[in-house]
Amino acid sequence: MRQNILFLMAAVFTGILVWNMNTVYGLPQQVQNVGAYKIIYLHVPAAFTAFTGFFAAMVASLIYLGTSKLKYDAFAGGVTEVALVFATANLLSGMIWARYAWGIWWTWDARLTSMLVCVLMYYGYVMLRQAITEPTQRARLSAVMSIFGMAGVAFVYQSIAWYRTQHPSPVLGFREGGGMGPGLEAPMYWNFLAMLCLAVILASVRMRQAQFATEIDSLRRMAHNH
Amino acid sequence: MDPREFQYTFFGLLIVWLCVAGYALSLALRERKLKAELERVRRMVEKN
Amino acid sequence: MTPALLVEGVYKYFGDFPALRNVSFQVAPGSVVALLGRNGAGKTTLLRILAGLSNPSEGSVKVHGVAARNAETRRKIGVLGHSISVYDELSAHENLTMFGTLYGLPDASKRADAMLERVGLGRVRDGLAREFSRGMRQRLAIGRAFLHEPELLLLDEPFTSLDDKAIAVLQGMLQEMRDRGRTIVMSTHQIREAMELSTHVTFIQRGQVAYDGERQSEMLHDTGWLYRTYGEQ
Amino acid sequence: MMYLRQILTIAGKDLRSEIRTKEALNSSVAFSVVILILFSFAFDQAEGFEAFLGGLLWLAYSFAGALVLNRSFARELQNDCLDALISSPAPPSAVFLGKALANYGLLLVVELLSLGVFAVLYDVRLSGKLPLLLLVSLLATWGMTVIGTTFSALTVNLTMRELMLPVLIYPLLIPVLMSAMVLTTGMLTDVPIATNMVWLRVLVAFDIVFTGLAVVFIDDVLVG
Repeated sequence: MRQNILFLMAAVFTGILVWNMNTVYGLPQQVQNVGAYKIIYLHVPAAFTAFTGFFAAMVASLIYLGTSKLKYDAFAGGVTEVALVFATANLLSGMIWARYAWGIWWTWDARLTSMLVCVLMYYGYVMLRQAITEPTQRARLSAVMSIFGMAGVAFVYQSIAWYRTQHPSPVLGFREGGGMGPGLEAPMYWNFLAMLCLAVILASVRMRQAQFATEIDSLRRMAHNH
Repeated sequence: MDPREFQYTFFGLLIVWLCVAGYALSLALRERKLKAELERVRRMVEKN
Repeated sequence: MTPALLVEGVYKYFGDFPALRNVSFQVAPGSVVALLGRNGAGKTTLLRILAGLSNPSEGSVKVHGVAARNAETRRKIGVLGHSISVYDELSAHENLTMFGTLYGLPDASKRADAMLERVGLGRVRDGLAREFSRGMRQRLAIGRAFLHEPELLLLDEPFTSLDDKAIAVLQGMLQEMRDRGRTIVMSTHQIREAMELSTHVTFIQRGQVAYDGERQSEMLHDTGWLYRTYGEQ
Repeated sequence: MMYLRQILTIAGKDLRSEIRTKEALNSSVAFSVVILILFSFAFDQAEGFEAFLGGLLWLAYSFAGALVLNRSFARELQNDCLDALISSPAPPSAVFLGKALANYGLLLVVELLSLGVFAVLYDVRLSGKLPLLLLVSLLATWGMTVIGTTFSALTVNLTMRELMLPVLIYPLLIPVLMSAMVLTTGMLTDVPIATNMVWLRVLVAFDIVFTGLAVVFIDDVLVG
């Protein structure tokens, strides 16, 4: 039953995303002489979703260390994995746009590099989780790793920004000097919202699987001990 | 519309969908594997 | 009188699996407790919690009225586990001096020398632990656990892998501890050796306390009696 | 006072056993020299080569450093010595800081030796630049040590320990290594330090933040 509700919700949010794409399709071809800019309608929401996820995972990890309740660990693990998917999507779509606009697949630009470092770091987190079999130990160690990771992301972002940047300067209106033009930003925020909901659903599916895995582990221990 | 621009936009957007779909697929596969495993371990415990 | 060890409602989960379920018992100062149970019953898990190596998921452990993870408490506890827990690359004397300093002993070096004499390693005090025979390493480990004269001694399967000389040393030291009114908790398979020393028995089955009380005379002669009387069928 | 003595005791015993075996030191120094030699094939020592020097040096340091850091908590695995340390009155943070201090010393020795090789192989004149280089090395190496020791503790019980550690620490070390590289290159090419002050600040901030985090969370890592 719960599973069906999840699937239904996933379908609804995917629908909203698709419908938004329809709106995006109707927008002008170029903005401020930048072509293929429509990629950012998924590119930027994916980045937002990823960072929201990494941040939420850190908060959940802190709560886990405070309460020792495994559900917070399952949340942190699931959300990080999903955020990693969106971070990867962000990187790949960004690369395609870079190929169009700059003629190169990759450039060592601040945000690109930070995102890449982020992906590598949280990939390490996922690897760490897979390497530990005992659920409580896994929860404890990966929670610490998640907190270190978030602090690391802050440092990496700031220092790479000082080092070099080539990224399109502030695009969105909430930053000084940004602003794409009337009616152009709203679909992006709607996409962000829909994508975030989709991420929550994916993460909750993953959390349910974490429960299965814990159950399997405890059954194994039971079989082993008696 | 410039066909090159259309192509890049198309693939740029598509890749995001592919990532999400790929992950959803891997989730579904893992779900099946876990359920089978759970069933197997449950039976093993019952036998003991 | 405050009990030497007070365990209240301790649960320990590994994931969903309860390794310990509502374990409660207390140990009066000066008693020697044999912690019995089958493999995987939770003896090692319990001892690790008592030693402060692991936190209980629920419940509390108090040593002379103070929490187990408190630094003062750990000063009073001596631990001897499965492994010897001494450094191979340090000499016997360096090993004991190092642990003595960690425990804040005022004259760690002298105490280390005295202890080495006591366990029969005085003549090889500057030999590296790596070069020692198995039995010598075990005696060094015993020396480490007793160095700071703990008020509560936790032993996990102490007799299992020791050679004769180490067993003699250990039994002598345990005897002395008991005479001085110190408390000892040991988990063991060697029921007969444990029974001779112990005053109390705590029997753990599937993470729960199945028997907790004084040693009864039946236990001394018939090793299976405890399992038959209090164990699950 | 007691706390400080415990830290020094643990650092002392780590250094002593390392000096007796020289396992980590030997392999680490040899590795760093090999890397420095390999780099000389990778880069043509022609004009503009100076721009790579700082990066080269710190890459060698960080690769060699991982070997030292890997051994740190792994040393405790033999005979389950970690249990004896944790059950002693020394708080986990003292155990951590003691081991970090020992690693710090070892890393600095490895760096010093590789620096000599580096200066000879690449004809780098260090006179007059040493104080600043020392400052940068001290700050950046402490950052490497804190992260490395924490993750050495984090991965100590894993079977894939040796493989996991580099994967986990290098992404986190990027700010440290980048700052150290910029500063070192700037120094070797006579850029005034005032232009690179921001990187010195990154190093100091990194050291403070991660030392704090490590001391706070090491209890959760070491005590199950």
